[in-house]
Amino acid sequence: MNRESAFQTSTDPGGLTDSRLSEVFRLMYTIRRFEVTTERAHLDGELYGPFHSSMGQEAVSVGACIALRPDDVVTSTHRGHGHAIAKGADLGRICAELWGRSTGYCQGKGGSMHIVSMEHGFVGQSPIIGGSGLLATGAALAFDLTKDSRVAVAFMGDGAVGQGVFHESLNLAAIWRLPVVFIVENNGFAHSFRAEQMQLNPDIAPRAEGYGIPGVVVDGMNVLDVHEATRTAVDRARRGDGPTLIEAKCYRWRGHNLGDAEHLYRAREEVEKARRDDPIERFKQAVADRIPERTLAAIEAKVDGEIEAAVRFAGASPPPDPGIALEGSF
Amino acid sequence: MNRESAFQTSTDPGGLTDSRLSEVFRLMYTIRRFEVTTERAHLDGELYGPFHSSMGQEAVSVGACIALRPDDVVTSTHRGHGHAIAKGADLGRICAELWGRSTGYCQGKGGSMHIVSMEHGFVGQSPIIGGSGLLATGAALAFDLTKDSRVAVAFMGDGAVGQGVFHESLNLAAIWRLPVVFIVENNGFAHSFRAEQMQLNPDIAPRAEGYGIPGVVVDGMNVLDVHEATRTAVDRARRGDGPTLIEAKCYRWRGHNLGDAEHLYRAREEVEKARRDDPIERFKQAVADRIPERTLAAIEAKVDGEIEAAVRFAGASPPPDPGIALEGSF
Amino acid sequence: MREITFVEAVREAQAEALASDDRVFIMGQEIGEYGGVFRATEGLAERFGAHRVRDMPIAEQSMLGAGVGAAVMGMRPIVEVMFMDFIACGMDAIVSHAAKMRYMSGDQMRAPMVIRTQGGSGTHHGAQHSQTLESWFLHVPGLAVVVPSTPSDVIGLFRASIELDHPVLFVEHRALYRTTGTVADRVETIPLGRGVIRRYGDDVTVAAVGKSVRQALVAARELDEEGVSVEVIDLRTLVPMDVDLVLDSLSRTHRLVVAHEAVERGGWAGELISRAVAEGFDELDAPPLRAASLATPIPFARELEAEMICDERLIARRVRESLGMPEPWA
Amino acid sequence: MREITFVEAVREAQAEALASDDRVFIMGQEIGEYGGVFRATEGLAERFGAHRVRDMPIAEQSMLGAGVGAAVMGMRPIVEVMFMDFIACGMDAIVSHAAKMRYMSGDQMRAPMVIRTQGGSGTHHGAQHSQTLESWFLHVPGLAVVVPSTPSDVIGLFRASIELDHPVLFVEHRALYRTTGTVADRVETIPLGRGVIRRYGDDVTVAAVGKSVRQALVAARELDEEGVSVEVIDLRTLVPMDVDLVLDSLSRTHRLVVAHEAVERGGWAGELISRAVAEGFDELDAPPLRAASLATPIPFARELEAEMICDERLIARRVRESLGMPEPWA
Ligand SMILES: Cc1ncc(C[n+]2csc(CCOP(=O)(O)OP(=O)(O)O)c2C)c(N)n1
Ligand SMILES: Cc1ncc(C[n+]2csc(CCOP(=O)(O)OP(=O)(O)O)c2C)c(N)n1
Ligand SMILES: [Mg+2]
Ligand SMILES: [Mg+2]
Repeated sequence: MNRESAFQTSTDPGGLTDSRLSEVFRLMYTIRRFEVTTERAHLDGELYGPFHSSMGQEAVSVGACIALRPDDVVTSTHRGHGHAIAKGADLGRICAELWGRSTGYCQGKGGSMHIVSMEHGFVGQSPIIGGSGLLATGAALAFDLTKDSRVAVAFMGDGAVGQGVFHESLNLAAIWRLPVVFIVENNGFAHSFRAEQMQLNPDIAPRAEGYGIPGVVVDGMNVLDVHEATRTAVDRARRGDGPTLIEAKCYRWRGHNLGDAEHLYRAREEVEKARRDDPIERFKQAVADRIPERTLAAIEAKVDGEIEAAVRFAGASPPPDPGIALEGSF
Repeated sequence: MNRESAFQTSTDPGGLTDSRLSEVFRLMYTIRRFEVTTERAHLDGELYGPFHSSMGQEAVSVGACIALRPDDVVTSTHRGHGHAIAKGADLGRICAELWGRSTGYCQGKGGSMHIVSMEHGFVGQSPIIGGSGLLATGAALAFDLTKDSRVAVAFMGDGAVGQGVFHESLNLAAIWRLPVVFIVENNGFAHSFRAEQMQLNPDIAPRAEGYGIPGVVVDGMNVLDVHEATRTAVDRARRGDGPTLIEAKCYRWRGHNLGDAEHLYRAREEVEKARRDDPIERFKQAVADRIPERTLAAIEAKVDGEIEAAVRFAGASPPPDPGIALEGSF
Repeated sequence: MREITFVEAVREAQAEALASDDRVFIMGQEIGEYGGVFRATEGLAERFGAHRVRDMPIAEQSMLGAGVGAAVMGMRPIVEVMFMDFIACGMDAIVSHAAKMRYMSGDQMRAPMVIRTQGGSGTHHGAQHSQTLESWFLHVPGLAVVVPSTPSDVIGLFRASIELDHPVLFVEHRALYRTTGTVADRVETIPLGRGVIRRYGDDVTVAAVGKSVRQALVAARELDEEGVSVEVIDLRTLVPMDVDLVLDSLSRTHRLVVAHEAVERGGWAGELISRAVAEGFDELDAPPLRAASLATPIPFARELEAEMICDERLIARRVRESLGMPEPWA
Repeated sequence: MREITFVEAVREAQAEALASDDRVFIMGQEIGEYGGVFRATEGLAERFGAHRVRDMPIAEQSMLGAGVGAAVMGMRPIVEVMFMDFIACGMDAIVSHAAKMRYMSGDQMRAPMVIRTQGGSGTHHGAQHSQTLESWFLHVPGLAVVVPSTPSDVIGLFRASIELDHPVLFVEHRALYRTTGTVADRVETIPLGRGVIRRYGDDVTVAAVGKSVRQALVAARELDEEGVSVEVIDLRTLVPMDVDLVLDSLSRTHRLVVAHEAVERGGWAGELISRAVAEGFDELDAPPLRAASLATPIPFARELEAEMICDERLIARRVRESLGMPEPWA
């Protein structure tokens, strides 16, 4: 399926108010700047450890998260910066965690693949492929047991679909009608592996049928479409009608991680072509008649400053006290 | 779905010759007598350990196995006596294994849940739910790698469908087009759990679609239907066209195991009603104009003798020499 | 004071937890109306509702993983793994998720849950249904390991387990279920990490947990007739481990035998011996010895099982060895 | 003689196996055209074809389980588990299937396969991607455990592993991949279970495997300057374990330190110490000590990792402790 032709770009900003639309822009732009900035810092040797950029997938993170209540929860994967930011987590504390500093969300114990902000309902990443689905299913089970009206959203990669836990999560959520939404970011690759190699049917959403739950495909480069699909799924979940599987078709702009030998599995032209479809630019066009150019520019300037401040905060924070290395274990 | 109305009883013995039909009868009757006899022996305290009767499911074991070449392989579950017998394993050595004797297939190291006869392509049971599917997938991978024309058949229970390995096996077999046939014996229960509780869609065969492989439902009480469906699937696999998922609807006549508190989850009437549909009787009717009554009677008499002999063989065999307890480990 | 069976204690302990804390619920196979394959949850579904005593499809990964997700959102799940062997099917959820959540998140998340399971030899369930695997979990930071040996301890230790803000592996030996013991009307909570001396003695200290404690007591009585005075320590929990109690005993007996049904190689006795030697070397008059099972899968036939499994005779033999005594019938 | 890196040796060892035995094939993620995330299979797909060097979807259970199925049908799979942590996702296939097939079947089936994996600290992959878990597998009868420390040993041990008629866990430490060593033009096969003395010494024996051997050698050089003569034993395989070599060394040094990066609690040092004490008690002038990591998940920040992970400093400290020497900078 050709992505460009498969979707009708929704030019209707889905009933969102101007201020919400500005918020959408702010979040997408923040994620982009964050990824650009921290990637640079990593290349400059300021950061260490694995680094998975979510650049190009901003529309999925933001489209989904703005459909949530602040107290709804999100689980994520190894590629989780965007999800954390979209869910409202603090930039300074995320940076500090990436930098391995005491002020990081996890006191430096987590790192880039383990951001958690319980305060913001970002209940964290599992870089064990498929893990995010289970954690969200469990969170939804907690909501179900306590008659809590919250909803859990699991971000997963297309690579998770081959895992047994994917199947088990969906089945369990379905039979128990749990308030959970599974969002598969189908960015075309699980590292070097293309979706076509991982399953005969390259579409993931139809898998939902086997579990008796709705499955929808959405253009993951269109934040408003993602929002719409998520809103529908979240409403359904909150009503007690159970889970939905959303497949958001998108594209991974960067290598799998920093240092990935991308050239071994995809042509530069393919990436360049894909990058011409920029979710942020698309959004700008879609809201051109609603949000004036200078509003966007003001947001950009503000975000630039925030990210600079966040990086400064991280850099200036002390490393964790070695004395805490044993705390919290057993 | 009501089983009785859902299938058209195939009265056409599927092109099988008279002697093959007699063989079908012999195998089904053997399984029945085996289960009756060994169950009695267990109740009498001659056997020990868990015991899972396949009584009532003879048509699935036999229908599938007669569609195979002797060198094709079969993997099985905790409920595997019928599969072993249908694949041609020796009754005496199966009995001896159940009795824990040195002459058993596994020298007494396996027991009722671990019969193996490599000689007959019965590559064994895995009572770890879902395990049989993986082993057959792996066997099929070996065939694929060595350009061997053999086919692997996995018997699985309906309980296996919720397991992650079910999903992984099917997906792997599908993308690699492995020569494997997955036969799910949907006998209505995974212990006390009904299929309806385990999945929203109580039919299992449609799951195949998600993997891009054929899925067929077959009346598991009709040995000729099972044979026909398996033959088609095996041909397909042997041609190199990949796996098939067959769901054979049947009913478990006995409790989950000896000592099962059946009354806690099903009414005696339900069982009695189901037992009126006897796969052996059905077969007899279907072939009444082909195989004379006395031929069947002669087969019965012969089998009765064989089973008696097998039990005698087991009972007379010495227990394993304790010295072998450490052999074969590491 | 009253006398109850071990399995009744397991039931009572869970009932108490369900009654006193709304956050507690149970998940597992056959644990609902059926009451558990070993009757350990009998009556609980009726009393607390199918909502809180939740029957599961066969899907160990999601059972344990969803348990973690629910726990981090504030619940206190009890997850029953039917046979300890099946823990291998859900190992990732325990090791990489449950045990690490608290630490990785800088203490933002906790995953309090009790993973109940049973295992062990004696019922001839064969190699895949009889393993004793608790030793693995000593090696998993973040997880407590509890192995009770009496009904009263079941209740006292279970309460401490369900109240702990860490995940707990709670291991029951199948052969203990029908054993009886007296319990006080109001059982005291037993803090994890506190062993108990079950029998005082002067010559050799035997340390064990679970069923092996009973076997050690049998061996001690037998050795008493040979003039050997054995002290039997029930560690009750393996993590934390009451090494001080053992050292204190060694300062009197100067000899140590560690007994467990788990395979000797790589088993937890190695941990206790390493610590006893490191911290009590000068007290030791003889090398600490292990009484444990031999390195084979567990065979079906009783003659073979008797050859490799640790029993009271082996414990007695090791005690004599430790004293340099000849075997009475050697 | 030539000098190659550790990872080149891993590549060569596999190439040799593929070239010399048609039954050998490789399965894993990113191992095909991509050449492995650590380049351990670079060039193999080109040379031997995608059929024999098979890229897998992310599905550890089926990767390992299908490996077992293929092995019992006569193949000799090499299965790469990308990070040792992910072994927990496929634990059942290894423990309940691969390791038990031969024994359970009364030696009718064998499951020769090499499960290659890598792990360890130092790259700041965090708690779920840095574990050292080989100790679990000492406790799994039926499985060999190999942990090479030099390029030459990689080749010699791999050949023995792929030829063994049992499954083998072959563990590589990530930090060794770029280390170099000389290899003979024709490397000799190294029988499993034979350790080697890497450095002769009189005062204390340090036993280790893998990366810890290198650290022990560094510690030994440092201690040399303090006038302490350390003997360093590289066990090379943990199952079987060359306890005799250690005992022989102890008869000269009378002091033992066992070093491993795995968490101390429940780690394999306990096994060696238990055996050394049981079989060499009279030789010991001081308690055997463990130099191993503390009981926490592995934290991201380097300051925290340094606090809990076993390194050359800890090994040196334990050696001094064993000699009753004060710490030089204490
Ligand atoms: C259980 C497990 N197996 C393998 C890996 C190694 N791994 C990390 S990311 C990745 C690819 C994931 O692809 P996808 O799910 O599509 O996410 P994306 O990277 O595209 O965001 C793999 C194989 C892992 N982290 N966990
Ligand atoms: C991994 C695993 N989990 C749980 C069990 C316990 N168990 C044994 S048989 C069974 C029910 C199986 O039902 P099904 O697959 O339908 O087979 P049937 O008994 O109906 O033949 C269960 C839950 C098991 N053997 N393995
Ligand atoms: Mg992807
Ligand atoms: Mg069933």
